[in-house]
This record gives sequence, structure tokens and C-alpha cells, in this order.
Amino acid sequence: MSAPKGPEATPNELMVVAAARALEGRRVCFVGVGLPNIAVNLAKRTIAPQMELVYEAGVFGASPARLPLSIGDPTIVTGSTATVSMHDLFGLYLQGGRIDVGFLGGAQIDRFGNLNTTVIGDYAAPKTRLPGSGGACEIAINAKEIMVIMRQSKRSFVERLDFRTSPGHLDGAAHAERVRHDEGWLSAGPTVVVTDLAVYGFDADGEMTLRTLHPGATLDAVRESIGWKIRIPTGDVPTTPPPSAEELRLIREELDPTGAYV
Amino acid sequence: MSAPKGPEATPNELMVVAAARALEGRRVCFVGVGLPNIAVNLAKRTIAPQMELVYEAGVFGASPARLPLSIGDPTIVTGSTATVSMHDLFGLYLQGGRIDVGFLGGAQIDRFGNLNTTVIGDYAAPKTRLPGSGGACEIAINAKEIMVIMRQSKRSFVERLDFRTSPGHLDGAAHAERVRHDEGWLSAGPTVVVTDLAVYGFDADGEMTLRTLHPGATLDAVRESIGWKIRIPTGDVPTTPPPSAEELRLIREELDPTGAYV
Amino acid sequence: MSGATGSKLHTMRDAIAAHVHDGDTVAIEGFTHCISFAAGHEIIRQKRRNLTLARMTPDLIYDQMVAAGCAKKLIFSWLGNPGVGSLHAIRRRTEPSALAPGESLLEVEEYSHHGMVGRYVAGAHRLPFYPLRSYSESDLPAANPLIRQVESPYGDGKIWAVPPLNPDVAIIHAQRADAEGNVQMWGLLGCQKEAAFAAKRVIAVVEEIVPTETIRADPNRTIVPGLIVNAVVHEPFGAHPSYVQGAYDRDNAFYREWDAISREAAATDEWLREWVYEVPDRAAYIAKMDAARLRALRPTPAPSGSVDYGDYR
Amino acid sequence: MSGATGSKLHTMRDAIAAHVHDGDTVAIEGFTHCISFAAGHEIIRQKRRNLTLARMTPDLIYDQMVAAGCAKKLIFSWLGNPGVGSLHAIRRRTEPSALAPGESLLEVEEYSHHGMVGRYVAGAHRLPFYPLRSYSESDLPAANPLIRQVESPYGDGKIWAVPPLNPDVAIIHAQRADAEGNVQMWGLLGCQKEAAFAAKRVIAVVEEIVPTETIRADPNRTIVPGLIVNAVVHEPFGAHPSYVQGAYDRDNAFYREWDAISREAAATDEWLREWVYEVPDRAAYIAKMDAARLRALRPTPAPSGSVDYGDYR
Repeated sequence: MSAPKGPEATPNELMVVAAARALEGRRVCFVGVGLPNIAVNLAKRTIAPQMELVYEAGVFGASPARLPLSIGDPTIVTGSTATVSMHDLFGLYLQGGRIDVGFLGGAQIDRFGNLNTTVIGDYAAPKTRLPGSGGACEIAINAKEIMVIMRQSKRSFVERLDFRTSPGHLDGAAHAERVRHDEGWLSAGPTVVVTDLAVYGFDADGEMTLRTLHPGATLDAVRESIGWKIRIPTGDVPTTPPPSAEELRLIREELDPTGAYV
Repeated sequence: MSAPKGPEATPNELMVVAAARALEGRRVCFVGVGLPNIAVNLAKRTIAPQMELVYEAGVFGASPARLPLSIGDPTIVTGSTATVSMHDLFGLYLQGGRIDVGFLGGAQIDRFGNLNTTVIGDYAAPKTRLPGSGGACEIAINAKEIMVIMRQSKRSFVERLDFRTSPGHLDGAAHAERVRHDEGWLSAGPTVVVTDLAVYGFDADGEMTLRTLHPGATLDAVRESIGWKIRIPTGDVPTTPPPSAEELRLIREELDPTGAYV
Repeated sequence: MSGATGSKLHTMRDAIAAHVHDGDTVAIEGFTHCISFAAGHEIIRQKRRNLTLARMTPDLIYDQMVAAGCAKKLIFSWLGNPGVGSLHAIRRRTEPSALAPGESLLEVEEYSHHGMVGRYVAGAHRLPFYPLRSYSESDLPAANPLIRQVESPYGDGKIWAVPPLNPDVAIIHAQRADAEGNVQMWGLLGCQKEAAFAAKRVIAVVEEIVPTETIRADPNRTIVPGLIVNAVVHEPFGAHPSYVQGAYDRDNAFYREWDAISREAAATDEWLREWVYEVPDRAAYIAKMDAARLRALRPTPAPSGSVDYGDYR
Repeated sequence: MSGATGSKLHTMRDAIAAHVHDGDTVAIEGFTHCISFAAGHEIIRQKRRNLTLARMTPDLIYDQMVAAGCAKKLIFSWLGNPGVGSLHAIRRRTEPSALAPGESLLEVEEYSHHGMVGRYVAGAHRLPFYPLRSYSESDLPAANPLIRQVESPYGDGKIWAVPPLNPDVAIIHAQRADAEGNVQMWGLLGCQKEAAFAAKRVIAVVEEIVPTETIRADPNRTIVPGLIVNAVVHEPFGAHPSYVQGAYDRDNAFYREWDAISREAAATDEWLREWVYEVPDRAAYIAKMDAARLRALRPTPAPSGSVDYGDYR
């Protein structure tokens, strides 16, 4: 492959590429709106060509001919293997246990991967009214694995959520394990968080832990943009492998030619 | 109309014609297998052309080009207005309250119109194993009105059912009213029973009462083929109006040309 | 042998006048696809007030109706401009700091997507509740006390439940219907069928009126029977800026433009004046639109192909 | 951009050998329409034993499988020969007075139609129960203690419930699929979709294998995705004497003939010998049938017509 033709990869491009690569080996992916949409479509064009894209709007096995702006775009229907009612999509496919991985984002995440997409401030009199759950709450519970993609900052990576819309590892792995068992969750919870600075995993306690730093990002930048003392493994932190020329070309020329998202 | 070309109407023909006429003014009819199927198709060709035929197999607005043997015949699908899953048919159409009248039959009926289609004898060790409920139990509860068509005999019109598959007026109108209200039934219960000898209605107590005697039938024949003391109004019992030439022609030439059913 | 019961064709003006009343619970459904903006605009023009507006995704149409003062309450599961960002007019009625003098906060009643679907399903199936696996360890049940738990009768614990939703009127858009209101739809089905069956009254808005024979040639394509439809409105392009699969594309540019327009109450009012109040109907709206913009939304054909039902006689 | 994962095409012999085991709960579904007699006959030939056979309407196929000794239990909602009368082989195993020496009664677990549909729906949606309005004041709950009541969490009383049914294997017949197992069907849909999603393994039997492009040209026609299908069997005429909408008619004459054949155990055994055991596969069954009888079952065409999905790029 030739070198990227454009400028160096931007933080958003690093985020999208790292998220796409996290999907390696996954078969059935529930696609969210925005950055997850680009990441999943990039993965299908690179390391996960066999992956089936599921859109909550009611499409299984989508082959979008263009990048859809919304998750209800007509291009996800034409040429798909199955277009179904939302009752079937949420009941048979998601709750029925057919989804390997769901991608979520949010306005706030805590150290255990719990997510807030509902309000900033008090629920009854919010400072900021956010979109709410959509399918996120049930994706968090019924997809076998959750990946999170969001930009990090002290406003978004917080010690305490203003509202827990979608459960992650709750107050830690022990609590989460008990609830998952008692309430029949399919989800093993969040496994990966990809940001504009780094990739995180979750340790045995269910707490977020730094895995790799994106090229150009520093530990100081990571620490300064997280509202709790983030766990960092001892020793050298590996660098996230940089995007290939082909990945950047796909993002810049095919998936987001107008630069609207990335 | 000219006089019927064939022989005099048979008891079965009288039964089918009387049942068809009982449908006058009804809009949406749930069609059962066998004699109800013929009665409903006759009604649609005569006094109820606007009637929508609903088949539990999943068809709304059927226009069968031939008389279907089973209620799942391909002729009920082709040219229908909607063909749907059985989940939709039983959930949205029947339980959702869209059915005006359901036709039922049975091996046994009691004075309150309760029906048995499950077993003769003990349930665990039956003398005769009958087909069971099919959709009858929920039709009896969710169709707004029930009509019954069955041949009468002391074996079928019984003092006490061996098994109550589908509820009618229970132990009488007072009991039935209370249960209908408490459990949210849509059904007003059975209103008409058509046999090979007569047409019955139900009085204010919810008990079956003779309405009209078919031409040629006698009160003695009626009494001798019912296992309880049937209520007969004082005074002259009217005669069921005889079939028209056109009704007989439709049965004999169009609906049942081989005489398989009637 | 047709079950024809006569035409239910009406103008949008007459359909809204007859079936949408002040104080009603209204569900204009359609998930991204087939949203009847034409009906929403007519409700604004007819100045309906105190409506409870139910939709999974309120989308621009409820942002416009809220801005126009039609609503007192929202029932929803995702409150945003899909692919773009916020619904600013609704935010101005849900965030106390943004509230204009004299305005009150909208009531909100929120669920997840599966919960909203389940509410319509329960309403349509006449069930007292719909059970689902969601909400566990979420703050949503605390925020909405109508999200409750139900005990399984099989000894395997509790599951979450939502109550039935039975709108006074459901308004659905689709590709085609016959004059009796037998509606056929393809592409994203959303919960058009469930909302229609759950509602007390149904207005079906379609791109095309077809002969009953067209419907009856493919009965598995029917999502809603004429039996439950009160009015059929023939309104080509009636879903714009939403879309109709095979007929026109989503006008994504407008969804982005609305983000700018709706950030200020004055610009929002001005848009409503120009594109809703001073436009008598959808035909005039289309005539007012840039013809090249409209043309650019037409896709090239992608035929489904035909299947054989067989003629059995 | 296809999600192709390779062919799942197998012979019926291999599909049954791999996916149907002694003691399994098996659902060969299809309401009158699209009943896989080919699969049932292969199960008989492979001498599976102690099966729990689930079907809304056991129909002739389970009468034949019971006569052949495959079954220990039936789960059903209507036990008859539709339009004709009784299933005599099953009656001989459910009425003590008719039981042959050495034979035992079949276990029976019975519901109503809506109850059976609900059992598959609960299984497919991973729900602990399915609520429905039926059974009230019927003796069915006394006969089947798995029919229970559940309390609504909204203070409006109790409603009836059935438990989920998750067969070990569901076998569905349909008009067409691609080699990956994306199945399309039209006409009576029965509960093919729900049974397939509820099952641990799925065998899809179809009249025609089509290119993936044919499936993708009409995605709303897909009832079951390849994702949940373990084996695809190409078996033209595999539903006879049941039927396939648009392909062939129900062989009503055979349904009547079976009434006479099945009244005597010896005649039943003789029929099984001639038409199942001594026939290696469905192709041989068809070759053995009267060609004129087959031809008479073909309907004249009744095309659905094509709709436009639009090409959006």
C-alpha cells in the first residue's frame, strides 16, 4: 500500500480506525448512528468483510452503497438480506440473542463503562436535555459485547454520571456479574472504549484501564481529560498501531468524502 | 326467482342457509372449517356481500375462488387484501377486537352455549380424543359475538359437558356478565345456534331457547334430540324461512358441487 | 366478490379536521422513513392545542409542532435530529434555563426504543402490559414510574414491562393504498402497523392510490387493512424532508439546515410562517420548493421482482 | 460487500442426520401451507425415537411419524385432519381403548392456537412467558398446568400466560432461499419465523435455490435470515401433500385417502412401507407418483407485480 496522500491522521481518524479494528472476528454488529456507523462500515471494508451489519431501524445484512447519515437511510434497505419491523428487530434479533457486538456512545461515561445519554443536570429540570436511550439501554443488556466510541474530556469521562441510561459494569465486576446472572443479561458488558486519545479495556474488577495510546497522545493528556484517576498499567504503554494508507483512503474518499463526520 | 331445480332442501342445506342468513349486517366474520365455511361463503354471495372473511390461518378479506376444503387453502390467499402471520392474526385482529362474529361448532354443547371440542370421557384417558381448541377458546372470548352451527342429538346437546373447551354463557347470564367484565372479554357470548332441525337463541338468563323450527321439523324431534328440557316459547313456534332457489343453486352448483360437505 | 365498502379518500385538510382534536394523543409514526410531515404541517395550520405527541423519534416534525405551540407533552424514546444533533425547539421547552418568558416546560414521558415498540404492541394486541428485557440497572424506571416489573408465573424471576399506548389517532405514511385504505409498504416498517392497530382512529397518507386489484395481487405486502383506516389521503411527496423508499431520498441537507434554523426561536417562527402557515397545502409546498432539489432526490430504480401466488380455482 | 459466509446446502439425508437426534423436541411447522413432509419422511427412515413433536396442527405428517414409532409426546393446539376428520394413528395412541398391546399412551401437552403461537414468540423473543387473553373459564388450564396466570403491574388484574417453547430443531419449508439460508416466503406465513427464531437449530427446506441477489432485491420478503439457519435443503415438491403457494396445490384427495388408510394400523404400516421406507428420498417419491396427479396440482400464474426499492448511492 502507498503512503496516505492527505495530511497525517487526525484524532478522529485514529479513533475510527481503532474502533474498526476492534471488530476483528465479530460476526453480527449492531450499528449506531454517527462515528460507530463509520467505524463499522470501515471494518466491513477492511478486516471484517463477513460481518453482518444490523441497524436498529430494522435491517439485517445491510450493504449500504453510501455512508448513511442517519441509521434509517434508504441505502441500508436496498440490497439488504432482510428488512423487518422494529418489533422483530428488537425482539427476535437483539433480545433473542443474535447480536455479537453493539456500539454505543454517550455524553458521559464512568470508570465502569456505565453511560449517560439522557440529561446533564437534574432529570426533572435538566441543564442539557440529551436524546435519551433510543435502543442503547437494551443493547447494553442484550448484545453479547459492548464497544464504546466517544471523545474524551473531563466533562464526558466523569467520576459520577448525572443519569445512568445504559448499564455497563455497574459498581464493578462483582456487582455486574451477580446482576447479569440474576436478570438473564446476555451482555458481558463493555470490553473496549475507543477515544480520540487512546484505547481502553476493562480489568478483572470491571474498571476501565488504558491499553494503547494513539500516536502523538501522551499520558498527561489522557490523565487531564478523565475525571477520575485512570488505571494505567505499569511499564511502557503500547502505541495504537497507526492507520494504514488504505484505511485513511477509505475514510477520506469513500466513507466521509465531505468530512462531515470525522 | 324460480323454484329450486333439485330435490327439496336437505336438513344440512337448511342448516347452512339459516346460518348464512344469521350473518346479515355483520361486517367482519371469523370463518371456521367445515359447515361454517360454507355458510359464510354463502352469506357473502347473498345477504352479506360487504362482509370481510377472516381465516385464522392468517387471511383478512379473503375472496376464495373455490370453496376451500381446509381453512388453510391457497385459494383464500390469492386475491385477499391482507395475508399475515398467525401472531398478527390472533393478536392484532382477534384479540385486538376487530372481529364482529366468530363461528364455532363442537362435539358437545350445553344449555348455556358452552362448547366441548377436546375429549369425550375423561381427559387423561379419553373415550374419544377430539381435535381440541384450535382457535376456538380465544374466539369465544375475543370475537364480539359467537354463532354456533352443529347437528343436534342427545350425544351432542348435553346436560353436562365432558370438557369445557370454549366458554359460552358459563352457568348463566349473571355469572357470564361478571366474568366478561372482570376479565375484559370482548365477546357477548353465543347469540345463535343453528342445527339441522331448528334455530335457537339465548334468553335473558343466558339459556338456549328455540326460535324457529326448520320446515319439516317437529317439536318432538327437537325435544328428543336434546339432553335437557329445552326452553320453548309459548304459542306457535315460527318456521325457519325456507331456502330460496338461488341459495340452493349456490350450494349445489358453486359451493359444494360434489356434495362433500352438505 | 370484493369486500369493497366505498372510498375513504379525503383531503389532508378534511382528514385532520375530522380526526385530530385539541387534547388528543397523536402518533405520527415512521422510523426516519415515511414520516407524514404533510399531516404535521396541517395540524399546525389548524392550530391544534394541548396535544400529547407520541413518536419513537420526535424528529423535525415534532420540533416544528412544539415550536408552533401544538403540544403539551411528548412520549418518545430518542429525542434528536438523526445524524445531525439536537432538536432545538424542543430543548427550549425542556431545559428550564432556555425557557422563554411565559412558556412552561413540556411534560416528557420517555422509554427506550424497545419499550416504545412494546407500548404500541400492547396497545394493538389489547394486552395490559408488554414484557421486555431492558431497563435493568438503568435510571429510566426511576424517571418514569410507568416502567415496572412483572413476576413470571414460571418461577424464573421478574422482567420489565411497559403499559399499552392507545393513541387517539395514528397517522402513517406509506407507498400506496387503495381507496378503501388497504395500505402497502416496503423498506423500513418502523412500527406503522403496531401504531395503527393500537390507535382509536387511523389516517393513512400515501404516495399513490392504486386499484384494489394491485393490493390483492400481493396480499403479504399489506401492513394495515382498510378495516381500521378512517381516512386515506393521497399526498405525493408528503413525507419530505423524510423519505419514501423507492420514491424519493431523505433530504439530509434540510435536516442539517433545520439545525441552524431551529437554534433561534425567531428564525424558527419565520420558517413556520414561510413554509407552513403561508402555504395552504402540500401541493403548494412542493410548488414552492426548488425543482432541481426535488429531482435530485429521485433514486434510480431497483425493482423487487415479481413472485407467483398462483390462481387456484 | 456481501455478507456471504459460504453455502449451507445439504441433502435432506445429511441435514436430518446432523440436526435431528433421538429424544429431541422437533417442530416441523407450517400452517396447512409449506409442511415439510420430505423432512418428516426422512426422520422416519432414519428411525429417530422418543421425539417430542411440536406443531400447532399435527396434520398427516405427525400422524405418520407417530405411526412409525418416532414420538413419545405431542405438543399441539389442533389435532385433526383439516377439512376431513380425525388423525387415526394418533387416536390409537391417545385413546386407551384403541391402544395396541405393548403400546403406551402418547404424552400430550395442548394449548389453543394463540397459545401455541405465543409459546414460539416467547421462545424467539427470549421472554419467560407470553401473555394472552384466552383460557378464561376453559378447562384447558386444569388439563395443562403450564397454562398460568400473571398479574399485570398496572393494577388491572390477571391475564393468562404460556411458557416459551424452544425446540431443539425447527424445520420449515418455503418457496425459496439462497445458499446461505436467507429464506423468503409468501402466502400463509403460519409461525415459521417464530418457530425458527425459537429453535436451537434450523433446517430450511425450499422449492428453489436462488442467487443472493434475488433475495436482496426484495428484503422485506425475507422471513428468516441465514444467520440462524444450519442447513438449507433444496427439495422441490417437498411439501406434498401439503402445498406451496404459487408452486402447487394442496392434494386434498390425498388428505381424504389418508382417512381411509390410517383407520387400520396394518394399512398404515403398508403405506409407510411403500411410500416412505422403500423410497430412498423425495426425488424417488415424486418419480413414483402419478405424473398426471402432479400436473393437476400446478396452478396457473398469479403474479404479485414488482415494487421499486430505489438505488441510493
